[in-house]
Amino acid sequence: MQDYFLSIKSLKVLYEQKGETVTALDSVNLSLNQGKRGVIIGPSGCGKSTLISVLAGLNSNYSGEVLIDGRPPTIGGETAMILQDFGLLPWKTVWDNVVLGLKLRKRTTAEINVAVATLLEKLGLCSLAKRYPAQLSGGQRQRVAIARALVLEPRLLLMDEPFSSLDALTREEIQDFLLEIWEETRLTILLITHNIEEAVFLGQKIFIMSSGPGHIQQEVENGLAGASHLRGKVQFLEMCSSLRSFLRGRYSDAATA
Amino acid sequence: MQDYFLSIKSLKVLYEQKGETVTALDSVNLSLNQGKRGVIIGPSGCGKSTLISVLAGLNSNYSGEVLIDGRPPTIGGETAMILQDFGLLPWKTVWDNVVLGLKLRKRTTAEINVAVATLLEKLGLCSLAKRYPAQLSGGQRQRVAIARALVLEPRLLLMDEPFSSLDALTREEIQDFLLEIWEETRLTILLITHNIEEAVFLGQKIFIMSSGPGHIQQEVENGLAGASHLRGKVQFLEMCSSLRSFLRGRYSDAATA
Amino acid sequence: MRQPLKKGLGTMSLVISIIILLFVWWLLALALKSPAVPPPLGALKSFLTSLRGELLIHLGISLYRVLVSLILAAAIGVPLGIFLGKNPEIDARIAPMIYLTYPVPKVVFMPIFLILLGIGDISKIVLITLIIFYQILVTTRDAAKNLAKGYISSVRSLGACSRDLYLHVFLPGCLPSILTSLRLGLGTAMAVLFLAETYATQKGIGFFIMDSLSRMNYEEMFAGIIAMGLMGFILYIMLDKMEKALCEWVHL
Amino acid sequence: MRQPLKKGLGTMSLVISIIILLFVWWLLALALKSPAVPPPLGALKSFLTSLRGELLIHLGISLYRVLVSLILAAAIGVPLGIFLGKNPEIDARIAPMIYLTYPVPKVVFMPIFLILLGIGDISKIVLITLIIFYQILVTTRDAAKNLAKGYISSVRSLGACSRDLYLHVFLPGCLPSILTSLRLGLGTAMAVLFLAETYATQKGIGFFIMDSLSRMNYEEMFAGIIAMGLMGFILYIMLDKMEKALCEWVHL
Amino acid sequence: GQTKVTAVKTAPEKLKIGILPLEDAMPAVVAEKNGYFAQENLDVELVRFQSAVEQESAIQSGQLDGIVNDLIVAALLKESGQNIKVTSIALGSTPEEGKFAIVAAPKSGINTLADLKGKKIGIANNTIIEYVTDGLLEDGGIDPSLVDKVSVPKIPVRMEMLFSHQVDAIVVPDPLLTFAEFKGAKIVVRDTARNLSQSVVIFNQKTLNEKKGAVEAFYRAYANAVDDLNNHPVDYQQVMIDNVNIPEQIAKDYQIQRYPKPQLPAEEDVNNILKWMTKKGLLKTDLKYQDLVEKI
Ligand SMILES: Nc1ncnc2c1ncn2[C@@H]1O[C@H](COP(=O)(O)OP(=O)(O)OP(=O)(O)O)[C@@H](O)[C@H]1O
Ligand SMILES: Nc1ncnc2c1ncn2[C@@H]1O[C@H](COP(=O)(O)OP(=O)(O)OP(=O)(O)O)[C@@H](O)[C@H]1O
Ligand SMILES: [Mg+2]
Ligand SMILES: [Mg+2]
Repeated sequence: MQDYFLSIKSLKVLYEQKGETVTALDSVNLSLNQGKRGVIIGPSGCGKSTLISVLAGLNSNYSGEVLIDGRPPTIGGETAMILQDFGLLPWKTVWDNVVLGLKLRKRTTAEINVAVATLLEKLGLCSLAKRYPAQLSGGQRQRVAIARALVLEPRLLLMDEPFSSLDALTREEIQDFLLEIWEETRLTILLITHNIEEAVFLGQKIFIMSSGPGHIQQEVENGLAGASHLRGKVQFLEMCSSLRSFLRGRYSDAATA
Repeated sequence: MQDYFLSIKSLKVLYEQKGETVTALDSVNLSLNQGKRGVIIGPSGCGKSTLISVLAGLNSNYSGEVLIDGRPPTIGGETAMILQDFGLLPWKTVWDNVVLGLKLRKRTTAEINVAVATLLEKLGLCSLAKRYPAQLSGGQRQRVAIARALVLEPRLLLMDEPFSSLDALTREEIQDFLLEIWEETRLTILLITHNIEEAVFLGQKIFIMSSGPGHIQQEVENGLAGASHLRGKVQFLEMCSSLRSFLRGRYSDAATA
Repeated sequence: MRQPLKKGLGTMSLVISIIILLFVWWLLALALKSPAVPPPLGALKSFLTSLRGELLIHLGISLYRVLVSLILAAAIGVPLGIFLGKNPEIDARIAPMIYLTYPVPKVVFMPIFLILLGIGDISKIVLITLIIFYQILVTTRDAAKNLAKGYISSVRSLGACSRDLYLHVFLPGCLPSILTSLRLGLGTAMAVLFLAETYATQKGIGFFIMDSLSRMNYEEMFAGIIAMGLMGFILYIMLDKMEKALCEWVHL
Repeated sequence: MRQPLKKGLGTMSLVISIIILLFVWWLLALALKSPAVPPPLGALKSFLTSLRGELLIHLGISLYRVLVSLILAAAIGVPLGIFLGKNPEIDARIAPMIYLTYPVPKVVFMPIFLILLGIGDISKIVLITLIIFYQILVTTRDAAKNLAKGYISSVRSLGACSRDLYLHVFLPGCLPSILTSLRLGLGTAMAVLFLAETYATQKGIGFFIMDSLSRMNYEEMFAGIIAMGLMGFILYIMLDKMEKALCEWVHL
Repeated sequence: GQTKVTAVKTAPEKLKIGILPLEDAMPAVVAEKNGYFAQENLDVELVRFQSAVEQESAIQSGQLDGIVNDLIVAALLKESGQNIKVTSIALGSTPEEGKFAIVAAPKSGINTLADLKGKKIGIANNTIIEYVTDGLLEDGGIDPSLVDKVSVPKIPVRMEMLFSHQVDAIVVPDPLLTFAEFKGAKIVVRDTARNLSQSVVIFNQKTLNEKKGAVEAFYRAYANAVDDLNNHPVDYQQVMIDNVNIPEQIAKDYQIQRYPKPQLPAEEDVNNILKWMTKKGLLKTDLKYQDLVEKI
């Protein structure tokens, strides 16, 4: 048996509130090697964000086994995450929001300034550094959240629909940028998306989650991932449409069940 | 000269804050006939949300002429909108959030109950009626926001990236549902999206906005809109890719400029 | 992370708190050796004796005065506070008035109250009301001011008029802060009982304590303090329960 | 919608407020015809005369006492309040202690303070501090409790330890409420001056007012009240300015 | 004693009298308790206050017809523009009545007035307490400016400060004076030599003008009560404990003092007070004995 960097076994997560119990995840099994890029797709409400929050150590109220590099998830550390609602602090400017993680890690100011400036530049946020989140457009906020996670140079990067508010072109640019970073640092990435093209472009392994109490229904090894030149080519589109049909089939299954 | 339902002439919007002035929109001209579906696409931060908020009457700090059915925009009334950040009230349950608009319009309880229950059913939210927004997944929240706007049966529906957090299939279902409603009521719709397929599928008129201080750079009449059977067909894909190239071209123009 | 508090925890921590307070008190009494700080045992005995006597009546009357004042102050302070928070231009005009009058000790207005309202319960209630009114007003105003603008535009876009905004946005949105101000107001109201109940009354826990003090019957005075503490405590618990019920959404 | 308030508006509404207050006062004085409510003109004259006298010294000393108390109370109340708001389990244990002791009128502890701290400034400052401490504590605690959980998890995921959370989430997130509690505390502190400065001192605006009252020199007393109102007003304006500077993000 | 019953039974006239929980209120309390007011067809409401400030506010606001307080308060009220008159002494027709004293802390080593020089002495500013203090010091040949007067208005607090040695001496009236002695404090000097302190009954001029008959009737009832108190003091021990602030430890043994029949204060005593007040700057107008008193 292989030692996975990320290994989840029979994970079950319940939300309990005044009597009512919601089963968000049930018997989730998932594993990912170090330095791989995994993508999760699945219907709305199936528990993707819940899964990410468990991995990030934000939700420790689960049963089952969750191991990151052999240890149960802890908050902070070498994991960075992008929350679905961005999680920017309204009382900090863009710059301060992005800088925060490095400051907490006690980096020197010089180091911080260089790293952050470069990243903001890359994400087209330079001119916005002094604004507060409330003064940004939706996509700008999302990019700040991306910057905030990337600047940490984490070993594990958890991203919850990180590009959902970006226009197609900016989205592709940032996807490319993410790949660049991955090439450089070979970090492990787990990304949630609703965009099938994105899944195919980024995910070396694609996990398809079922609706209802979510579990991993299908795991797809994807050889096309990361190949910029294939984008929009027949091979690529075929992979997308096969994924789409799978999802559609699963859906109608659920409908008849 | 024609009388448009929606008519914007040389609209300019500035955000002013402690000295700094941000020009969000400059010389925007846009018009849409009654009962038509318009879609706006454009790069992140180009001013799409700003435009919608002006039309919704939320931002009256603009110069230029904005007319809806001949009158300047007022808040409420026969316009409904879906905000980019959903704008759900955290202290109201899903049910109460959706019901609110009708209550404010003094509909009878019986009327309200029927309308809301049907809509929640359609959007797959029935079982969530008693939950608070904080207890929902991102996509579920977005659907609540959609329900809240649709239940009002407005004459003008303004939607700011309304389907961005939905998985591909749910998204298509709700797109279809929106078309159904449109067929029935022939309301006027103006929708912002980053998804080019969505733009082509929904938009009878597609407005492409420039980056920077945004203005309408291109208006595309789209004969393919609303044809479910064409989705994924060659014609459809060609339209998408021509739009994409246009956007890309415009981008590289900007880069060389 | 947040686990539901066990059922018994409430009572247990109450008991522990009381024990700690009594212990500190006992230490103080030992250390100071002053009649002004009687040992807790004597005070407790006196408390029990008084309970059989008129203490309950005193408590009841004070409770009535405090509650009426609190309700009155909230009934005026909350809508006015929301109104000012909602309309910063008007607030900018009214604020100086508030800021000029709030710090003035209300005792100096006593003659005015007495002339206008007589020496009965009404003047007492108005005095207490006035003092806590400011606290509720300022807290509610600040909360309304700081309410995220997004909620307001969201509900306005649904066609809400001004009244609807109060009802569906400002009131529920400020409710947590309003409850905070009620907590503060409650404490203040009880603390100013000693002002309001020193004239033209022989009833009320404030009278009881100040009367014991002036007779230098410190054990009885501390019996009154115990009673006051317990009464306040029960009211606080009720406010906490109210918050749990009304602000469910905060605790998700 | 929200337009920047014009520069002069502040001063103008101050002037208008003062005129309205004086007018109401004048009406009251006319209607009540009681020596306890002198007409504003006499009080103003007395105010001007007193200003040339020792009034400024009284104000200065009170200002010192109020500010020291406010800073002390905030220095203890804010961290403790955040700590309790952040840790609901501990709060559940401590809350009974707060709820039991808050409503007890602090005047009854005056003898204890005097015994422990002497008759100097310290006992006065401690008395004021104690009273406003509760207000700051409860407000801050409630604000910390109601802070959106999302911010906390977001910053924890960046690797924040407990101390970082205080600094980057709780403190800035609760700052608007803390400033509210400082406003309340300021008002309360000034209002209890008349308690704290009635014993063992010949200085302070509280002394000035209560001394005038005991001499039934009502014009002088109202001169003191005017001074107190103005002093409070200036402090409030400073708090407002502070808020503008510190909580920029709220006003976007 | 039985008094004449008015021929025509009209609605009883109302009088509101503000009292403090002090010895000087006893005759009024007893008159109420024994039904003497009712016999006079009077409806007297004794409004109880715990501190003089509120009592003064109440008479100024016209809520009261009269109060029982001291001459300094009477003069201050008059000075402030309140039209009142002192109509009788409640306590203090002789120096023996209404006892005050300078009390030194136990083990303070203060035995005589001379020992007080430079020492802290707890008083209440601008009140009868300060007047008595100055009077006692001057009579003992000590310049009042040589002692360090510390104002502590609340008597219980003043007492506590004495016993916790925050001050070296205090000035208090009876019964707390007896209580302080009981607890080991040393009496330095009593005001039994010269008549410094008088409690008086003060009426609003308006009441005196409009309800002259009622005030006369009040005094008839009052005089009856004084007789009762002086003749059977023991019978009223419990009434006193209930209505006067007396520490429990001495309550049982504390003797009810003699009360004077209604009479006006002596002109000399009043003038002394007015002179002192003028010197202290408490009086700006030239108040005369005649302005202040009215014989019923
Ligand atoms: N605090 C909560 N209390 C109760 N139920 C919750 C809570 N948070 C989430 N849920 C429910 O748990 C399920 C999984 O939620 P989760 O946010 O993980 O979904 P998701 O896969 O991220 O969906 P989306 O794609 O819409 O973001 C949903 O059905 C949601 O309603
Ligand atoms: N309150 C504000 N103060 C200052 N600038 C603002 C404010 N709100 C928006 N902006 C700026 O105005 C521009 C237009 O914003 P808008 O939200 O309309 O963009 P958008 O087209 O909706 O972008 P997105 O697709 O990212 O949502 C952006 O550059 C943004 O930074
Ligand atoms: Mg999610
Ligand atoms: Mg937008």
